[in-house]
Amino acid sequence: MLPEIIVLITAFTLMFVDLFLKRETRYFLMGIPLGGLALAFISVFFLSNRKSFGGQFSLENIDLWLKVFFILCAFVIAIASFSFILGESKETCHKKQIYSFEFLTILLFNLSGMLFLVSARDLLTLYVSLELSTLPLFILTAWKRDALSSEAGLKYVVLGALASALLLLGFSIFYGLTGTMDLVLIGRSTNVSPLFWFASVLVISAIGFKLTLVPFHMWAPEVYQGAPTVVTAYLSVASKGAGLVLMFQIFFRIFGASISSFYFAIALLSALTMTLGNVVAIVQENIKRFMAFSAISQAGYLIMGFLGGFHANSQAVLQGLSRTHPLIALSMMIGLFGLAGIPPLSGFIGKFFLFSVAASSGFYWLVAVAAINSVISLYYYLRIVRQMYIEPVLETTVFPMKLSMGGLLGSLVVISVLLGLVPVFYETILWTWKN
Amino acid sequence: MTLEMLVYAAFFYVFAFCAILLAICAVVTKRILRSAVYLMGVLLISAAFYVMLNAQFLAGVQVLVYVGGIVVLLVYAVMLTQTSQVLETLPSRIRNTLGFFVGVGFFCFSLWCIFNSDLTLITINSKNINLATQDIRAIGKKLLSTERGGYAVAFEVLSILLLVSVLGGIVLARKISPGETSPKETHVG
Amino acid sequence: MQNFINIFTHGIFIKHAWFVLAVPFLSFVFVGLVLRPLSKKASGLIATLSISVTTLFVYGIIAECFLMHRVPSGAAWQVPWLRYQDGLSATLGVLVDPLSLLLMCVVTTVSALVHLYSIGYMRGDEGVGRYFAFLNLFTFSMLGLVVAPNILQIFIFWELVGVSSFLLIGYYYEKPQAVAASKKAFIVTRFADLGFFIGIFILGYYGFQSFSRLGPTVPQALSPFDFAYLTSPAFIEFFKHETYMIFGLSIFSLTLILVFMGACGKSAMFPLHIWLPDAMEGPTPVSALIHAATMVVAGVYLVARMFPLFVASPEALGLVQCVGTFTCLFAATIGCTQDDIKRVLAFSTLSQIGYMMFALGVCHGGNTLGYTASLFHLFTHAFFKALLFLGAGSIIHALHTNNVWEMGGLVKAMPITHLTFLVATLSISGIPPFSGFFSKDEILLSAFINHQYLTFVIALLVAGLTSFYMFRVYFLTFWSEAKWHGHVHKPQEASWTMTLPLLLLAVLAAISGFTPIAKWIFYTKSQVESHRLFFVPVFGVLVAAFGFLLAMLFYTGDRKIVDHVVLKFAWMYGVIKHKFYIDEVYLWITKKVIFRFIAFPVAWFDRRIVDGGVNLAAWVTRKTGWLLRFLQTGQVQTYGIWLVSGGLVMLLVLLTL
Amino acid sequence: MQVSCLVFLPLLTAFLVIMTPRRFSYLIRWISVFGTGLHLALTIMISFLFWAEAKGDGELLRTSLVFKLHLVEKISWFDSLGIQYFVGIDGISLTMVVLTSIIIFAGVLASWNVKERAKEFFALLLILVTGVFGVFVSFDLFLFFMFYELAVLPMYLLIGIWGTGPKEYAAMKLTLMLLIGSAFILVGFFALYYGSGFYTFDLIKLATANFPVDFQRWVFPMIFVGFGVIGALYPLHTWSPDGHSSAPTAVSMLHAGVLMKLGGYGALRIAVFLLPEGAKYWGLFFMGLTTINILYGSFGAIWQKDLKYFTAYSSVSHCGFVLFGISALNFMGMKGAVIQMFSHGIMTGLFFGLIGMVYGRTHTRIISEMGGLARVMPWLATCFYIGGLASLGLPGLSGFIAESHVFLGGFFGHSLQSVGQSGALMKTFTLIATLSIVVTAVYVLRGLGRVFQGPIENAEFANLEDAMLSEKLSTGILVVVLIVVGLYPSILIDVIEPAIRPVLNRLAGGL
Amino acid sequence: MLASIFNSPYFYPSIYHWLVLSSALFSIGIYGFLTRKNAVGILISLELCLNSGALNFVVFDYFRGNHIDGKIMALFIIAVAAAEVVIAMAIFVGMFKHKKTIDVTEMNQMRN
Repeated sequence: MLPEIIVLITAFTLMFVDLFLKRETRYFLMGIPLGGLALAFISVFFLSNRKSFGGQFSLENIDLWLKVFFILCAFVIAIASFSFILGESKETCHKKQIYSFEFLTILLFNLSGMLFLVSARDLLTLYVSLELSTLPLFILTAWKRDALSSEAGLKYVVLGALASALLLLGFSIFYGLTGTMDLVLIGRSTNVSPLFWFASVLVISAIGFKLTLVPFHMWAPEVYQGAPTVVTAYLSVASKGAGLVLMFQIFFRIFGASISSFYFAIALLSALTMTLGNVVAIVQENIKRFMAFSAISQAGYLIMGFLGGFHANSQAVLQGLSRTHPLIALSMMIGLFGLAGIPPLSGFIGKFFLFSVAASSGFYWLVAVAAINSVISLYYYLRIVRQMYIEPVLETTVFPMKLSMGGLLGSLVVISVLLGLVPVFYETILWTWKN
Repeated sequence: MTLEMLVYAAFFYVFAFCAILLAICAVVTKRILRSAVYLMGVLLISAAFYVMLNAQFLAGVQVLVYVGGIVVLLVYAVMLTQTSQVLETLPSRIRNTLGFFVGVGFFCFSLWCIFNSDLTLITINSKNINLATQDIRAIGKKLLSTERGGYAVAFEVLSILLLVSVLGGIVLARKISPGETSPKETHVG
Repeated sequence: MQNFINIFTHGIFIKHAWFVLAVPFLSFVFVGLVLRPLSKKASGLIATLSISVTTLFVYGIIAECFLMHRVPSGAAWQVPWLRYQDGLSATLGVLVDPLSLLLMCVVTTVSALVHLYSIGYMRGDEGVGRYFAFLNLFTFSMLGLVVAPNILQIFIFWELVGVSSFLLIGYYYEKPQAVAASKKAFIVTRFADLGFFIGIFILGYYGFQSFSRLGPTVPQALSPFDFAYLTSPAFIEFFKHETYMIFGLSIFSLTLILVFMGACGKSAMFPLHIWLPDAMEGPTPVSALIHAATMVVAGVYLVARMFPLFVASPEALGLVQCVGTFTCLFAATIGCTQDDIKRVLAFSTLSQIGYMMFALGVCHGGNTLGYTASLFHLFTHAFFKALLFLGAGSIIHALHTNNVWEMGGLVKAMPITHLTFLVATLSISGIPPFSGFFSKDEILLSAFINHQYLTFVIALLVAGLTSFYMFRVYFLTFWSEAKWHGHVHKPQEASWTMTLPLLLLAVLAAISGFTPIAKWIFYTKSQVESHRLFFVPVFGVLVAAFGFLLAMLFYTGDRKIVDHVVLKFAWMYGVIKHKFYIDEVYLWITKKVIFRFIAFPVAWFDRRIVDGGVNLAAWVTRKTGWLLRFLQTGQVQTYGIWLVSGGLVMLLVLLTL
Repeated sequence: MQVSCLVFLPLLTAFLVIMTPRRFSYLIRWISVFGTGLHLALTIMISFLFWAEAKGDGELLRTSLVFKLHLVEKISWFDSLGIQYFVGIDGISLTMVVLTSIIIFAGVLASWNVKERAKEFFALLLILVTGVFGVFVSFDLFLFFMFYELAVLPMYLLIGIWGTGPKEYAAMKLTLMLLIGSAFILVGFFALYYGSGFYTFDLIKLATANFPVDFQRWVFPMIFVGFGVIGALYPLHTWSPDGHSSAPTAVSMLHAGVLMKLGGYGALRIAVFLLPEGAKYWGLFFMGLTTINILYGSFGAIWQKDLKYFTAYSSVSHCGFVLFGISALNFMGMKGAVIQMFSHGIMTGLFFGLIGMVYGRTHTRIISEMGGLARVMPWLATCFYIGGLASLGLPGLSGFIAESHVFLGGFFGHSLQSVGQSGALMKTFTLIATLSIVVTAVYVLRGLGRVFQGPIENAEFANLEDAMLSEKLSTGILVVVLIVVGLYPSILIDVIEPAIRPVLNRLAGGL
Repeated sequence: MLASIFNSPYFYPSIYHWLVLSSALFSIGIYGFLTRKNAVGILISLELCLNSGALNFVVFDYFRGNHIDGKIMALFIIAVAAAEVVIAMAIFVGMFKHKKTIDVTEMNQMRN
């Protein structure tokens, strides 16, 4: 529970301090969230996997790394959002918005929601922490309060509510079928009846919504376009991560035994998402809509990880998550295309693991589709590289990058390249996994 | 069939019919205010359902929070957005039929699934019944207990959720003092 | 003197036979890389020196064989060069047997004299170093071809000969016609080599298959490609009875026809002769060496080398005879109408090689005298044809024009050239004392003995035509009234370097008829001396004399008889003059048919269809992307519909699977 | 230790090049030349080492089913997935490594006058070469694929930035088509990884797994076509004419000379070696396809106006020989394929280098605009002619050795059923393919004749100067190699033969 | 005849009746969601869906569960619904400031 508590404390202190300090002197307030997150980051490592709160809140190794991932994302986004909050970026549209540190408090609450989501062990906690990790996003999306942002917010709220209603119905049926709220117990006792399929479909559509899988992805382009850039970055990184965690919990805890019957459905979803995401991304002009579709295709790759067994795939998912995701999305989102040139190398290794999982359960046709899609995705990476290197340099379309931002992303790039080559990161995950 | 069961069944059918009728009206009426009222009706009836399923405390909460709070909030929203007078036009032909088909499709699928899966009935045995009487105490105890089955964590998370929603509501909807520049349309390049 | 003779008895020369190949190659490399940029004179001298040394060495070998009264049959020296497979490898070596000795002697002698001649002829030119290097390369490759112990080595040097002739013909690369001629020569010979290459495949294939069984029985054979093995009776027996039939021909005769196709290309037989007349664009010594004495006879040598196989297949020999005879007649007719002196000589070469070919061809009639006759004619023809070319060269060198009608009255101006040219003309027309008479007589005899009377008659006719066009050239160049008076400097004899080769060749042309070739070169010894028919030579001489008189009548006096004849047969004369328009037909085929109907469609197909296919795939993805874009209608509720209906479809998928 | 530094030396040079500030462009060139020169020396040293070690290989490998590697280095990388850094040298890899180091040395020398952004140009070129070296020496499929991607990606930037003509289109098409090829290969590798049951990417270990026949029948075409894309197999070759003609000199030298050999190398080393049954099943089909490849390339070259397209089509035809030799599936065919890879690599390197130099002077590549250049630049003309004669298979130059091998291999058919129905079909394919020696002669002489011979058409070509020292050195090396291999082929053959043996034994059913 | 209806086993409201009722409500909610033009109307139909979900929970709790968890879950659902409505209202109001209408069909400034 330690990281969650620390995050909440930082959120509350930030809120109170923000009230009392005058507008100009709040500049140094940035220290609080960063310090809090750093503390949370460290605290995660002190926890060994013990259960607290009577099993409501347990922590296994894989969750350890997921929490690290979420905190890392929040940390990066926090840094990135300073220029947004302090009004230097062109995005903040009017005076009143400046120095509104509520942005960060809501962000931290959202983070706490995700951390709770990771360790939820029963339907109720799962549902509530899921809500806590999506509702703040509605607020953040509509943050700029201009026409575009509000429209995006509206669409996100409406569809988000529908998704949560469907999820709710699914959970109720699960509860009905098994009579218990505890995820693991549900997993053990489900008998495969049509109602079970109906409930799983409802849950999958909610997951699909969160992960922007194809039939449920319609909201993504508008919301990504409307929301402020920092929020779009957060959406495509953290919220997708949360979606993955939700899928993780549902697929491995509830479906547990009968997961193999879902393989074809997942493969279908993954193929559709990849192809549509990549194909439409080619023709997009608006940068943020383009990011949306590329993120959608990324989601397509990620769920390939679920085609393997519990052990084989979790590494793959984690690899895929940590490799393809933060780096590409982040560097793209914040508009520093300079770093885009490298994704093929680091992204390649992440994708390689995902492909290997899909191949392990015999979905060779899916690997072929995925490989072709990665070629198409390379097409628009190369287009971006071309914009940068080959065309005569236009006026910088990106708002001036502060040293902090450059330094941060540079280091992220180095990490990503190292991740690819040096096996230490990967081995430790395996080590922690084994025992 | 004891008399008491008969009355129970009668109540069920009457309330069920009313609930569905009100729901349909809430969804179809042109005036938004009227649909809010119909919604209130449906919620009240479902509170009655809760009572029939001996969740008395829940019925109370339902009436208090749901009907009292949320519906009133809906009415405020209608007032704020001055759409109460405006007659809502009918949706386009395609959207209507599509919506209808999806709704009916959903209903048929759920029915098919319900009737094909064997929900072995756990008959109402005595043990359950006496439990029902002091349900409030049990709910309270379970809500805050930190052992195996408790929901203390969920309770805390819920509190944060409500805090965030309030905070968000304020931030999004607070009035911008006339002094500041009006929000100009900006696009990120 | 005695110790000088016993030098030849120890067999040193044969043991070091590789010397024959090494010297030209080393001098080619040395001249080409080192001397060429340094000095023209030095490269000329070194090149000539090296070839003459080789010539002397070859004479040494001949003397050695002559003194020891026997000629070693196997390869004198072998080195493994290229290992294809365990049982199949190509070796480089020197085979010393009567046939290769004859050719070696011819090639080295003529080449040495041409080198000497070129020093004078090419004096003013600025690319002389390059010229001599290529000449040395040519001599090296020709020698390599002649001494090849296996068929693969023949093919290798066959190509090298083709390339060096290409380089030499295209020596004056400034002139577009020279470039076109060299390109044409190479491509036509290359096309013929294709046939030869396929022939080698089939031979190699069947040889390899049977080598494990038959190999040990043949003493000299090292690998399936060796001639010793290919011409061994065991292999011929095996190959003859191969039942595989294609286009109605047995594989055996088909292979031989393919090999003959290669020979045709190099010796410019009828269908593939178009490159020889154009090859005259090169410097005259080159024509003398390559297009008279050595390269063009390579085809005859090949057929001679594979003769045991050819004898075993009557169809192949029949084809050889037909092609030979037809080319002989065809070339002779055209030769009479040409104006350019070198073109006349070129067609005369064609016709003489036709003689040699059909001499080999008639042997299918039973008597193999033709084999000896053809090689004897090859031997003599090399000398007098080289002499004719060099003579023509010195005339052109003096008058700077090729056209026969612009020459005249050189009898007094260039006495040595005139004398040597006369000797050569007499010899080629077959007038008794000179060598031409003896070899042509042998050929006529062999045609008659083998009962090929049609060929015999045509041969006689061609003999007449030969003497007619040769004396036509002789009279026009030397005896008609001089038309060069207007020129600033009057023509006079060139320096000694040019006249000495002429004299030597004249001597050789005269006496070479008496060398006892038959004693050494024969296919079946018994049939050579069998019978002497006296009337054959008489007819030959009569026909030659008739040709001489006709030419004298036409061309010594004024020209009205000639004009009258030309007028009467104007149409036929025109056609013959244009070489029966065969060049134009070839040109049409390559330009119109091959380039327009094969190359262009292939290139177009590649750009449009195959490229288009790829671009189409890109366009399709882009278009689907464009269409899918409009799925996002912006209406929230449509998204809701997608969301729920997507769920329902998913349910269907799950339930059905 | 030697093989790893062989692979990573160019990367080190690239790093050094990146470090030098942009102003000293002269220094950049010297560093890269020195780097590649050192590399060439290292390669020669390694080949001597190899000869010393591989003395006894000839007999040893006569019956063995697995490659005998030398100078092996094996370090575990992701051992849980069965991936390790497994590098070694055998006959075939040594030939290819020598070829690449010669070509890159000549390439760097030939691109002496690259002015704008020279730093990135040389750095990317050296990275590309590292990828290529990596591919030739790696015996772990994952490592192989990693280096393969590393070799393909810089190509986009190199053509995109320094190219001429429709460079973006060509660069994009080239990269995408090569990557689609690599997509096929990736699927093939996964099939091998999981099909073998060993869960390892180690080539030697995979060789011991006997894959079921129908598994082989669908994986073999997948990998062969994947490699075929970069090896210019018939329908998938469309990227090479555009790619080569809009690439700068050094890049097209490297690309046509070496990168297209990756296809042949991969097909032989992985596809045929691991899946012999599949190879036998598909052998005839690919042989037919490559026959079209050979004739199609040569006929196409006749009609080309631009010199680079002319050479690109000729290299399509010659790469057809490589794949033709491989699909002949017998000793001579495969050995011929490897020799052809080497000899064609040198030839095309020479050609593109020379075209670059000619273009540097006349600023035009259209054949009809140029004429009579032999008078002005004799050195370039002679080298061009030697290259041309080598490409049309003149004995005494390396072209003939390769072509004769391939044709004899094709004609002699499978060592197993050389007579049967497939034998006859193979013979007809070979005979059709031999037609190419005539067509090659036609387009080579026609092209060269029109460019170099004849009178000088436009006046300003009259005073062009001949090759500089660096250009003379670069073309000189390539010409010498062509002649040496042509005259004394057993240098190459003794190295290649033992390496082909194992592949042949597996084909002969020695599973 | 009436008696026969009353005594037939299917008359007394078993779990199936309740489930049919709640899914009927849910379907009506979905229909409303997909067809109402007014944003608040959409919210209303959403409330219907959530309420039917809560009812579902209570029904399952009564028939098959341990009679407490379902109720607690329903409680939480009500709270979450409240939170959602708050945020939705805030955004609708913000939207109204710009577009002077909250008709959902007009909000398609960002499309294809």
